[in-house]
Amino acid sequence: MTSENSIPQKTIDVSSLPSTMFDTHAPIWWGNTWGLVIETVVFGCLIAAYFSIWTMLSPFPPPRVDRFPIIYNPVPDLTIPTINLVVLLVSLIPDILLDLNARKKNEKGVKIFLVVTLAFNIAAIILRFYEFDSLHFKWNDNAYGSITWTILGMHLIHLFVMACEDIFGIVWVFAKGLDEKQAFDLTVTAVYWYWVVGVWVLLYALVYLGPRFL
Amino acid sequence: MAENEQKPKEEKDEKQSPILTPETIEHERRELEKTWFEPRGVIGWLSNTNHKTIGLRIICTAFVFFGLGGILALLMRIQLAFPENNFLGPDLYNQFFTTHGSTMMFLFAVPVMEGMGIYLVPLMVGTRNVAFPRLNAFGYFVYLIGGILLYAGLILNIGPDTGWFSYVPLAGPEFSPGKRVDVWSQMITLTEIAALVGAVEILTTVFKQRAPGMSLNRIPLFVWAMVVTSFMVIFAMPAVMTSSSMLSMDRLTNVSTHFFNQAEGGDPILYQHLFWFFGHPEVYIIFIPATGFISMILVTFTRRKTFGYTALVLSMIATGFIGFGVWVHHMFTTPLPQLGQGIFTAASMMIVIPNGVQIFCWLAMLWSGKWNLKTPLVFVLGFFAIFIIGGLTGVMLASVPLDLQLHDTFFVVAHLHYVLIGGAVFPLFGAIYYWFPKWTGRMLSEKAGIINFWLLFIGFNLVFFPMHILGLNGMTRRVYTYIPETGWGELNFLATVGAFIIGVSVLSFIGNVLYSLKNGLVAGDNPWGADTLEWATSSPPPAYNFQYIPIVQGRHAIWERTEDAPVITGLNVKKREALATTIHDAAPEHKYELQSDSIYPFLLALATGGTFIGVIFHPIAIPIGGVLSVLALFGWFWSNSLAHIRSTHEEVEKDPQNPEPSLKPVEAKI
Amino acid sequence: MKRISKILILSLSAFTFLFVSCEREERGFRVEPPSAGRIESKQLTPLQAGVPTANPPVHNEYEENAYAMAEGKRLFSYMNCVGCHAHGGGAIGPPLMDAKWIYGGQPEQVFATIVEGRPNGMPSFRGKLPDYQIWQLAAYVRSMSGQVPFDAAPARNDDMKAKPPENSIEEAKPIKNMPRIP
Amino acid sequence: MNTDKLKQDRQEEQDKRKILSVCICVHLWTKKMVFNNRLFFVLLSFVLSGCRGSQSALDSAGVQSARLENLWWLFFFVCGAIYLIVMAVLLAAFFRSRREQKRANSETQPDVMPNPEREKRLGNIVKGAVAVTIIVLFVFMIASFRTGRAVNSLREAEQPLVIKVTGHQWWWEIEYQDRIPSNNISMANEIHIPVGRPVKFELQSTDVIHSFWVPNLHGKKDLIPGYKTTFVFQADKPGTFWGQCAEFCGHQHAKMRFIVVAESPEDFNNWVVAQRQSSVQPATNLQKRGQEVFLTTTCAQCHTIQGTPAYGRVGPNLTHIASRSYIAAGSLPNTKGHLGGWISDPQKIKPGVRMPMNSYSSEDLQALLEYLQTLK
Repeated sequence: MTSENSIPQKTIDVSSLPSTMFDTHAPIWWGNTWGLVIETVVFGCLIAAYFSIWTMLSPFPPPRVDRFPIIYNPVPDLTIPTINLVVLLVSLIPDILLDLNARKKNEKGVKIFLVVTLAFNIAAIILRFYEFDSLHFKWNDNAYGSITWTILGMHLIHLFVMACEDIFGIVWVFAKGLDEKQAFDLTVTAVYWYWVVGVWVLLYALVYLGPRFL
Repeated sequence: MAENEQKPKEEKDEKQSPILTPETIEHERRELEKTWFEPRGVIGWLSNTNHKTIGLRIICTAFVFFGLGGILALLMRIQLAFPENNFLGPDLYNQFFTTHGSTMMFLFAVPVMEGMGIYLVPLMVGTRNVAFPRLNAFGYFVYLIGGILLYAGLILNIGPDTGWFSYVPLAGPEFSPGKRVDVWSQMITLTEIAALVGAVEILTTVFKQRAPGMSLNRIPLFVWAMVVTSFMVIFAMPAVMTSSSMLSMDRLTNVSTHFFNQAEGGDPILYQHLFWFFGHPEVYIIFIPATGFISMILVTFTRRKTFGYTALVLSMIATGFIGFGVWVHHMFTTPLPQLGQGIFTAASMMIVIPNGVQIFCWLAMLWSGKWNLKTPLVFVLGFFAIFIIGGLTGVMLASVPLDLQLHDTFFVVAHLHYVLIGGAVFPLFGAIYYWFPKWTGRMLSEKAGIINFWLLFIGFNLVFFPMHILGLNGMTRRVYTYIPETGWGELNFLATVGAFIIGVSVLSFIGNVLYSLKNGLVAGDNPWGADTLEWATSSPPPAYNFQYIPIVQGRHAIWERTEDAPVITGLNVKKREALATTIHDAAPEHKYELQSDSIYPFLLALATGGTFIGVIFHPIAIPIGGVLSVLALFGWFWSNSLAHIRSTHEEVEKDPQNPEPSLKPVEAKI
Repeated sequence: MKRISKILILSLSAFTFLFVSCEREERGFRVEPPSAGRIESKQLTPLQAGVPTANPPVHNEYEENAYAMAEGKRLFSYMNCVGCHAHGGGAIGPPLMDAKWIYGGQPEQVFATIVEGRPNGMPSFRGKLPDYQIWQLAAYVRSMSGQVPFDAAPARNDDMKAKPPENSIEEAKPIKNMPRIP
Repeated sequence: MNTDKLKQDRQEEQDKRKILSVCICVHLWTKKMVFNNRLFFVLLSFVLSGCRGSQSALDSAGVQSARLENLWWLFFFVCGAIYLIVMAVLLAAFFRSRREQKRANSETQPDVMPNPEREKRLGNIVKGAVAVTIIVLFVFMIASFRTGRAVNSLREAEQPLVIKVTGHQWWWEIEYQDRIPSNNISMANEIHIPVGRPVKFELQSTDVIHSFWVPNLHGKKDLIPGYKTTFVFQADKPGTFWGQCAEFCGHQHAKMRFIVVAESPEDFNNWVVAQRQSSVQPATNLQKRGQEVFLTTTCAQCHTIQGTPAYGRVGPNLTHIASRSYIAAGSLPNTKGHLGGWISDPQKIKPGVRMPMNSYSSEDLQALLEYLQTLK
C-alpha cells in the first residue's frame, strides 16, 4: 500500500504530537518496569529459598559453634541494619524532590537533589558492608549464611547500579544541562530507587526481624 | 465482539493534511533510506540494531545450534543402536546428551521463537523498530556468547555431563569435579539474560508501538502469543537464573556456599523446585509462539477469518497462567505430601482444557475454510497428527500413579519430543516456509518442502514412537547403553534408523533454503494473499518497515482495509522516530526517537560474557568485568544518537551503490 | 560479511588451539599411572626422616586433573585416611594442610610415604592400592595445602564443613629458617 | 449309553478338529501376513513387545503394578479413541474441502464475514467438545486418584518385611535388619522377597540422587541424600524381576541394575538361613591361596567377607557372592569367566566404576576365583 504506484488518498498528520511523555505513556518507563518485575521475581525466588532453608534448619539460625565467640542464638544484630533502613527511607525525600524537579525541568533543583541522593546512596553502600557483620555468619558457614549473604548482596548490587546511574545523571546534567529526554530518564531512575527502597523494607523485615520474632 | 466499528476517536481530531504527491513520497523515501541506513563493515555489522537483521541473526544462529544439537543426537542414537555398544562410552555420551538437551532448550527453541518474534512483531504491529534497539542487539550477542561457551566447552572436554537439569548433588561440587557444570550454569545465565531482554523488547513494543487502530482486540494472534510468552519468560526465567547462580556459587572457588548441602541446612529438593518452576513454563514458552504460527498460517491458508479469536487469546493466557502451577509433576517420585500431588495432578490435567480449546478452534477453521494446501499448511497438519499424541501422553504423565511407572523412562523422552518437535518444530518449519518470502523476497521450493515434510514426519515417528514401548518395557532415560537381556535392541535400532531419516530431512531443508535464496521464485509483497501488516510492505521490507504507518481497521489488517483508509504522516524522516500509541486503543499519543546503531551493546555483551566466563576460572573476573561493564554502559547512554545518523547520511551519499535490492520484476504465481 | 566470518573463524580456531592442551577435565578411566611408577627407595632403616631426595621431583600429571584429584579425595575417605589425619587438620596423624611434612612434600615423597608406610602408625599401602590410585591420593594430599592449580583442586564436600575447600586454600609456604631439632 | 458316550466323544473330537483347523488357518494366515507384509510384522512386534519383557511395566507381578496396569489401559484406550476421532475429523475436513470448494489458492477471496449461523453452529460443537474433554479429564482424575489411594493402602496393611536399600554410585546395598545384630544380612544388587507379603523398603542414598524401580512390581521412588523415604510393594507370583536406577546418577547410571527374586515363603526362609551363615572356609590349597590373595591385596580394602579379617565397607559384601546370579550391579551373569574379567579390568566393563583395575598374576587370579566360587 505504500509502494510508489499507489498514493494514499488520506493522511493523518502526527507532526504536532509531543516527543516526550511521562510515566506509563513512555516506552522506557515500561522497559524499566519489566526490569523491576524481573528483579522482583528474583527476590521472590530468594525469599522462597530462605524459607526452604528455614524448614531445613532447626533452630534457625543455627547456633554458631565453630568460631569464637560461640553464640547459641545468633539472630542478626539490629543496630546497623536499622540505621541503614532509616538512611534508605530518608533518601526517598530527596528522590521524590528530584522526581518533581525533573518534571518541572528545574535544572538547579535537579542538580542539588541528584547529589544528595547520591550521597545517601553511597552512605547506604558503606553501611551495607558493615551490615554483613551483624549476620554473625559468613556466606560459606552454612546455608543460612549463604542465603542471607546472597539476599544482602543482590540488594547491594542494586545499590551499586543506582549509584552508577546517579553518577551518570550528574555528569550528564553538569556537562550538557537538563534536556527533556534526560529529565524524563531521571523520573524513571527515581521509580527504580523507589523500588530499591521498597523491596528493602520487606527484605529487612525478613532477614533481620524474621528470625527474631517469627 | 464488535471490532469493526470501533475506531480510535483521536484520529478524527487530527487535521487532515493535503494528499501526498509522488514527489514528496519519493523525497521522504530517500530521506528515510538515509536515516535508517544499516551500517556496513565489521564495526557496522557489530553495531547494527535493526530488528530484522537481529531477528534473522538469532534465527540463523538458532538453526546452527539446532544442527549441532541434531548431530549430537545422531551420535547418541548410534551409541544406542545396539546393546553394549562401544561407540561413545559413558563420559562422551553423558556430555552429548546434556549438551543436546541444553542446546535444544536454551540455544534453539527459546531463541528461535524470540527471533521470530523480534523479526515479525514490529512488522505485524506496524512500527519502525523494536522499542529498545540497542538492548536488542545486546541480547543477541549475549546469546551468541552463551552458545559459543557451551560448544567451546564441549570441544575442550569441559562439556557439561549432568543432564540439562543438572540436579544437585550430582552437579554439585563433590560429584562433578572440574569446570564442566560451571560452563553449563554460566551458559544458562547468559542465554536467560538474552531471553529476558527479548521479552522486555516484545512487551514494550506491543504495548506502546502498535499502529493506530490496532486496539487490543485486533492484535494478530502471533503477537498475542509472543505477549503471553514474554510474560512467561519474565516470570519463569529469573527462577532458573537464581538456581543456576546458586549452583555456581556452591561450586565456585572462594565462594562455596551451602545452598544445596543437606548437612549445612541446604536442600537438594529446593534446586528441583526452582528449576522446574522455570522448567515447565519453558515448555509453554516454546509452544505458545508455535500456536501463534498455527493461527496465522491457518487464517491465510484456509482463506477465512479467525475462528474463535477471543477463545484462542484467552486460552493462550490461561495456558500461561496454569503453566506456572504444574511444575511439581516433574517431581512426583520425590518425597512429597499427598495433598500436593493431588493439586498438581489436577493442575496438570487442567492445562489440557485451554489447549483443547485451541485445537478445536483450529479444527473448526479447517472444517469451514477453503484449503490452500501449501507447505506451511501441510506442516500444520503434521502438527495435529503428532502433537495430539504428545498431549495425550502428557495427560498420562500428569496422573501420579501412572507417572510413578513412566517417570524418567523413554516414554517421557517420546512424550517430550512429540510435544516439542510436534508442537514447536513442525509449526516452526511451517512458519519458515510461510515467512521466508518476506525475509528474502524469494519463495522456498514447494516440491522440496513436501519432501522435507514427509521425511521429517516418517523419520520422526520412526524414532520416537518405539520409545513409548521402550519406556513401558523399562528402559530408563539417560542410559549410555543397555545389556542384551533386556530385549530393547530391535526398537532402538529402528529409532536410530529414523534419526538418520530426520537428518536427511533437515539436510533437504537446508538445501532448499540455500537453493531458493538464489534461484527461488520471486515473491511479491504478499505471495500468500495473507492478512497481516507485515505483508503490506515490500519483501524484504525496507529498514524502516513502512514509509507511512498504516491505520488498522480490523483484525485482518489487509483483508479488512477499506480503499480510502488514511496513513500516518508527520514522523520526522531525519530522525529514527516512532509513533507511540495508547495501550488499549492504540490511538496516537506521542512520537519519540529510537536509539541509533551503536557498538556499545556488543562491548557490553563482551564485558558481561567475559565476566561470567572468567569467574569460572578466577574470582578476579568479577571486579574487572564489573568495571568494564559499567564503562560500556556509560558509553552506551552517552553516545549521541544524532551524530551517528549524520555520519551514515554522509556514508550513503558517498556510496554510489543503490541500496535498493534489485529483484527480477517477475511475480510468482502461487 | 565474508571478512567478518573469516575473522570470526580465525579467532574461534585460535581460541580452540589455545585451550586444546587443557587436559584438566580429562576422565581417564583406564590410564597408566604417572611415569615414575613404583618408587624403589631402598630403605635400610626405617629411620630416614627428612632425608632430602637427590632425584629431580616427579611430575604427577594428576595434579592438573580435576577428576583424578576428586578420585583421590574419595579414596582419602574410603581408605580411612580421615581416621588419623582428619580432613587435613591432623589428629592421630600429622596435619596435611601445611606443606611442612616430616617425610617431604614432593609428589614422589608423598607417594613413597603412602606405599611404604611410616613409623609410628602410618600403614603401608603397598599392594593394597593400585599405583594409579596412590598417585591420585598423592595429588589430593598435596591439594590440601594448595600446592596444585587451584582451578583443578576439588571444591567443598556435600557434608559438614570441616575445613575450607581445597580450591580456596592459599598455597602453603614452607617455613624457612626454622630451628632444627636435633 | 455306550453309543451316547461314543457320540459325545466323536462330537468332542470333531469340535477339537474344527478348533484345530481354525487355529491352523489363523496361524498360516498370520504366518503369511508376517512373511509377506513387513509393515504388518513391524506393527505386530510393536503391539506384542508392549506387553512382554522381563522388565515391562505392563507385565505386572504384584497387586500394585496390576492396578497401575489397569489404569494404564484405561488411559490408553480412551486417549487412543480421542486421537482417532480427532484424526477422523481432520481427514473429513480435508475431503470436505476437496469436494465442496475444489482447491483454493492465494488469490481466493478470503472469507472475512463468514456465515454467522454456521459460525454459531461450529461454536456450539467446539463448546461441546470442550465439555467432553472436561468430563474425560474428570474421569481420568478420579480414576488416578482411586488407583493412587489403592496403591498406597498397602502400606502398613500387614506386618511388612523391612529391607533397607542404600544407593551408591553405582550399586545397591541391601540390608535385612534383625533385632539380633548378628542376624543382619548384607547383600548387593539382589533382593529376595517372599511372595504375598508386603515388603517395606527404607530408601536412602549416600551420594547422589538415585531412583528405585522394579517395573513389574511397582513404580519408582527417589533416593535423595539426607531424606529417608519408604516404599511398600508386594509380589504376588514367584519370579525374578529386573530393577534399575531411574534417576541419572553419573557415569554408570546405565549399569546400576538389580534383581528382585520373589519366592515362596519356605524358599525365602531357607535363603535367609543360608545368608546368615558366615563364609565358607577354604578347603583346598588353591582356595586357601585364593583367600590369602583376597586378604593381602586390594580386595580386602573395600569388601567384607564375614569370618575373615576382610571388613571393608566401601564395596559390596562378598560373604555369599557365589549365591548371586549377577555381578557388577546386574550387568554380568555370575560366571567364573565374567568374574575374572571383572576383577582384572572393571573399567572396561563399566568405565568410571569405583572398583580399580587389578593386575594379578594368572595363578593368583585363578586361586582368587576358585576361592570366590566357593562362597555360596
